[in-house]
Amino acid sequence: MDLHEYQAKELLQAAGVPVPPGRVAHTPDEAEAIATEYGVPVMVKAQVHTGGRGKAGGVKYCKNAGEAREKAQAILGMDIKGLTVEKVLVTVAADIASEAYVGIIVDRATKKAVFMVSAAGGIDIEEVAATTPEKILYLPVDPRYGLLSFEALRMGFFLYKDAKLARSAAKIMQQLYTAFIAAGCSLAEINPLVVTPANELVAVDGKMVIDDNELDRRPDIAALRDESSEAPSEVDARKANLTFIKLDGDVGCVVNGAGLAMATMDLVKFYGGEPANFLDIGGSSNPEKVVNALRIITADPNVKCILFNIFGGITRTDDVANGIVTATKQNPLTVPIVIRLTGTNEEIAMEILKANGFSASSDMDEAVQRAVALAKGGAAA
Amino acid sequence: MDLHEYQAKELLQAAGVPVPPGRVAHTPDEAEAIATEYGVPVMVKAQVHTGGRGKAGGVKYCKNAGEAREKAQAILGMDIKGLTVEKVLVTVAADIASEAYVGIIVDRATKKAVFMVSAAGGIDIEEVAATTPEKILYLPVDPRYGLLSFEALRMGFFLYKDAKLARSAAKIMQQLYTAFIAAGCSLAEINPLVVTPANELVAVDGKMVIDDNELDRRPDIAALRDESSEAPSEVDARKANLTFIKLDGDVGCVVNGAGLAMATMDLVKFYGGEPANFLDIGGSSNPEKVVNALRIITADPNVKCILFNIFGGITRTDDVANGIVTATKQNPLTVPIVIRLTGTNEEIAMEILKANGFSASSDMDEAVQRAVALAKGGAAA
Amino acid sequence: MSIFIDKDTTLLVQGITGRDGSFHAKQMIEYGTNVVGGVTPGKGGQQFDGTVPIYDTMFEAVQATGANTSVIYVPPPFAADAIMEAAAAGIKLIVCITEGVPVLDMTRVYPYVKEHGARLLGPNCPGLITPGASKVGIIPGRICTPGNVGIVSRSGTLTYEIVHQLTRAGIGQSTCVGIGGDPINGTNFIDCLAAFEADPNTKAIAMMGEIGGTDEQEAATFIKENMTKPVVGFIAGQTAPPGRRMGHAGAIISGSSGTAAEKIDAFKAAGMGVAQRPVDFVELISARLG
Amino acid sequence: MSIFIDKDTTLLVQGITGRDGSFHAKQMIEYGTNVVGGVTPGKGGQQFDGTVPIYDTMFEAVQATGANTSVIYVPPPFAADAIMEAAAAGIKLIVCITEGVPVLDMTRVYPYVKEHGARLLGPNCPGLITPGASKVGIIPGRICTPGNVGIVSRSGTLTYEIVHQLTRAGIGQSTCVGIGGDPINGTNFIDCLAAFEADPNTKAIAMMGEIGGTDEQEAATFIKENMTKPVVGFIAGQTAPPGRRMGHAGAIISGSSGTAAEKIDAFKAAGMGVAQRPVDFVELISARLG
Repeated sequence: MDLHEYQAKELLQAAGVPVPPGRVAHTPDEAEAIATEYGVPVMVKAQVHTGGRGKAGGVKYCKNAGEAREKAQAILGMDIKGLTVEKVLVTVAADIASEAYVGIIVDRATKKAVFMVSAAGGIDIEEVAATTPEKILYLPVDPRYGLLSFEALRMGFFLYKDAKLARSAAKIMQQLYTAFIAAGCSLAEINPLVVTPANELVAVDGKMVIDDNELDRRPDIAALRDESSEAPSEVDARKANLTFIKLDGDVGCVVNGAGLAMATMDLVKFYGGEPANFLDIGGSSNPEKVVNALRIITADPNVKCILFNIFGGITRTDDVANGIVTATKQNPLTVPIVIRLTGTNEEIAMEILKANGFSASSDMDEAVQRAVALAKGGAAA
Repeated sequence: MDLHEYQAKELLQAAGVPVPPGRVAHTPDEAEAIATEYGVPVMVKAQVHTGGRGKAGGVKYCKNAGEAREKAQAILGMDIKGLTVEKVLVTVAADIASEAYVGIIVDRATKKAVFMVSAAGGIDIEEVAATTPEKILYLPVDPRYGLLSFEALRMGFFLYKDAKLARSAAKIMQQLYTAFIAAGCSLAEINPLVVTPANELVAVDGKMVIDDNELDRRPDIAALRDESSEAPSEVDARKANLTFIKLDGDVGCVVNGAGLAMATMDLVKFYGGEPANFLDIGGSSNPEKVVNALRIITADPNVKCILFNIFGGITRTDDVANGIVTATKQNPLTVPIVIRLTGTNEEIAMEILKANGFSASSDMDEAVQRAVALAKGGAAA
Repeated sequence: MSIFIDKDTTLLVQGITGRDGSFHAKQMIEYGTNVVGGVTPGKGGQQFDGTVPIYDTMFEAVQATGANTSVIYVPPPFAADAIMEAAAAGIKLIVCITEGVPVLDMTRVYPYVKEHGARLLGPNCPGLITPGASKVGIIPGRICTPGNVGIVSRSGTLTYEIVHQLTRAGIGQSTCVGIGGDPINGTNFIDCLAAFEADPNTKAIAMMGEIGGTDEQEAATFIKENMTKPVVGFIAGQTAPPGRRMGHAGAIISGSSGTAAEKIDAFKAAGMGVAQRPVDFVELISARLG
Repeated sequence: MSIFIDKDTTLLVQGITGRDGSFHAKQMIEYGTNVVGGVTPGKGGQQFDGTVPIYDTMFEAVQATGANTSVIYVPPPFAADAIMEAAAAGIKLIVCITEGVPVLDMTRVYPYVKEHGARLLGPNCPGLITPGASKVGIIPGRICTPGNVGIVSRSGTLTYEIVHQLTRAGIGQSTCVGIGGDPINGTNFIDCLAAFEADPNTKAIAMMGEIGGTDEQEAATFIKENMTKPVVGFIAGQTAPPGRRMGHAGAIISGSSGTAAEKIDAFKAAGMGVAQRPVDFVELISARLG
């Protein structure tokens, strides 16, 4: 789960990291009021779950409150990479002497949380990594010992020759690591970490991504979810305990298991079609899940054909068949459906489907080809 | 540093361990008032830094407030193993269905904090270890991982077959470990951990020993020191940064280095004498330390002779000689002094001493023999 | 012959009285796995299914049964502790089926398991099966048949699909291993490939990867440098968009890294057979079995 | 020949600009120790004593100098971190002089150092000296002379006393090692005894223990079972009362365990020579050198 900048900064601040004062505004009036209160130049920053806000015009410097109102007006409602800006962060503009990058990710290769720090801050760290890797220090944290003082100080000195700044940075590393662990992050970043002309450090932008698996045991973090910034169909799916990702194609896919779901999408593409979504109904055989899956997929006007691909292991295919029958009775389909079932209780499932006017196949390739043809307006093979 | 029972229980309670309500009283009036407030039978317990309070009559059950007053009267001022009882803990008496022992020590062999738990509680755990070792579960805690849930639960089930009690005990293990680490303990004990007739757990007695090396970084714990319960000479020595332990003999020893100090005491004994103290002036050459050392030793009326044994490595023996001269000018000695010096600046030291009327030897055995003889009233050899 | 489990596997089921644990314990017993006990704290002394003794702790269970393997069906918040408990109790192969274990938990579990000299499979994996000998986990027994092809996969149902097709084509399996779809897991492709290489009964290997991370690329290098047996690979997620977690926590393209294209390129560079579709495995494996 | 340090020892001084660090750095340089650098965060780029480069971190210092050994003179609250920094930077022998390191810190430091393949001597120790070759720590160089007796001790000045007496009697030393007086330390008697047994230049060993713990008893068992060279032992603290910490954090009789009597009994049972007084070492060692 992504956090907004203002949420990440609140968590960083709670851990002791210095951040510029700031508050969220939902309207130009609010933005003006906040800027008036601060009485100094502010930044107005779009709060959306995507990078590249600056390039899209979603981050603006404002000399005064009137300008803050004006820029907030322009940014609120703006579309950035398909997401509508619903709120802006109005925050005191920092004077910047230099910018650094500090981040932590969970690294698959070392199986540890790894710090990445670079004096080349303020820009995309992936770019720095690709072009000037020597400008990045990677420091894996042994989870058994936590971030050790000398490790934090080594990073501090990597960023700053000045001992006072190095020690301040080391302290911020510890605070960032504490926040990272406390929130159950898979990524936490301060970018840029700014040295002000007064030689002090301040976190001008912050980013956190939470491991979804942490949310159950961290209700305070789970409560930070901003559903207004997600696709409604994905919110709907999550509440129905389905894993769903909307795509741009026209073949709606309902599959059990993530690997098989990806392989099914790939096969749609292989046979010349375009998948409309990733959807995994998981391992259980609950017919209710099938009903929800169909509701979510049929809500997408792009979907021209629905493809079921179920391999019955734990999942009982007769449960899935019953789910299909129930769902289509409640809401008759307006697009063709192709069903592939095999495995546990396959014979019973086929009987149920046949009795309710559905045909079904036990071969994956055959089913996918038929669905692609139907989506293209061709006849079922 | 030893904590009193009431201090240990406050720290345990802060970590979540259930303890019976209790407060400290310095007078019988206070004890009566506290017992009146609770309105139930109480225990009145002497707060002194020694075991065996119960056998010495320092722990009493009181049916009512009047009895609490009476028992407090008897216990306050009592002498237990040479320590005067200055205060008592008045605490609600728990109903006891069964008693267990739970303790953590820092173990030298495994180099870890090790839990010891036993269903045979309420008695001396060293006795249990000696006679029925199978009744104790030892569980070393890997400091890199902390106390793991399954380890705590394993100890819970070792104490109690009942799953609810086992889980409650596991929680208390975690809380005890947290308190142990937070206070910088070398030992922490709950003995007994009591199951009440209502099938609930309560820590009826608690003990903590703090690693002296932790006190500098834990001012809140250091503030718990009760100087009224220590020998005044040891308090004095500690404030002068000397390591001093009072003993029963008559040869007062001033030595640099703990190993040499022990060896000097042993040699006093070897030659038929009895050391009056352990005193290590440490590695620095500060003459002030010598002055303080002499002041503390001469305050002991048992001391019949003073023995200096200084091996000058980092310690400059001329500094020690100057300290002796200064101290004895300020407070002329009433007992003979034997000085052995060797090592760094030995010649200068000998000159200083000779010029001020002291003789000195460079041989340890010779000096110790002379000191023993002088303490026995014999002539200097 | 086989890898990791065989007729000598003696199994404890952690969470044996739970919904998933009890269902799959029965399935494993039916398949012939030697289930010697189960663990559910507070139910020690009871029996599962009338025959399998239940213990309060893994320590007791291992003491009483001498089991060498455990399988974990406990809920995600307790899974990391269950894995460490198994390792501390002396279990040598720990199979964690649980999905949704926080990855920061795994950063601690991984070194713990290593230090205790145990092998962890998973978490978030279907387990493994040596057809005809032993099954540990949830892979449906009836889709497998004994034979000479080793299967290793990051996925569950996709693996079943491919195993099913191989079985129907008369191609049996030595052992099928699901290593799981999480970003940090206990056993990776290379561990399994090395074991298959050493297993005299395995003649060829089918390997199913997916997007995310670089495990498949490292496996390809390992294959090129160390393996004599033929390996056929497949990558799921060619149509997955970057930055989205495709069900499995580990199936995510980060920035420009972890794409299907780079993995398939690595397979080709290692001289492996590459299945474009699941069904292609049948022909590619057949050709390599000769 | 010697143990742990010799002419090839290249040393970094952690805390080189502090009061103790600067004093002893000079002493070591005077003795001939190859001091290649020092570390004090914030003083990187400066020079100590006009010649020794100072670095901000151990990582930089090891990178720049290739040092294999470090000695630590930082205050107690920072000592544990300094030890771990040295180990992480690749130092192979770490000598911690600092007294007063909290024992719970040491429970974390100990496994860390082991995992990094380093040896820690101390904390709360005087260091070690190979007379005529190299000195690391605070043992006064002029009391030592090259020879064939290995010295290992938990104490500082007591060791000087005995070494001084041996030197005056014409008995030289191969290496003198102070393992320190704390309850948890990095190198114990057995580590040193095994090294002396393997050192061709060491003909006999003098070993000074004290009350507290069971290190001397275990050493006695080791001597009996594994050593061919004669060992003479001594225990300080025969007159120490139980339950009191005799200066050294580790010198404490706990309950009935760790007494001088049980240690001396163990020495006798191992067939060792036992010195009743420090001066006895001269005769006992002379007799064993033949």
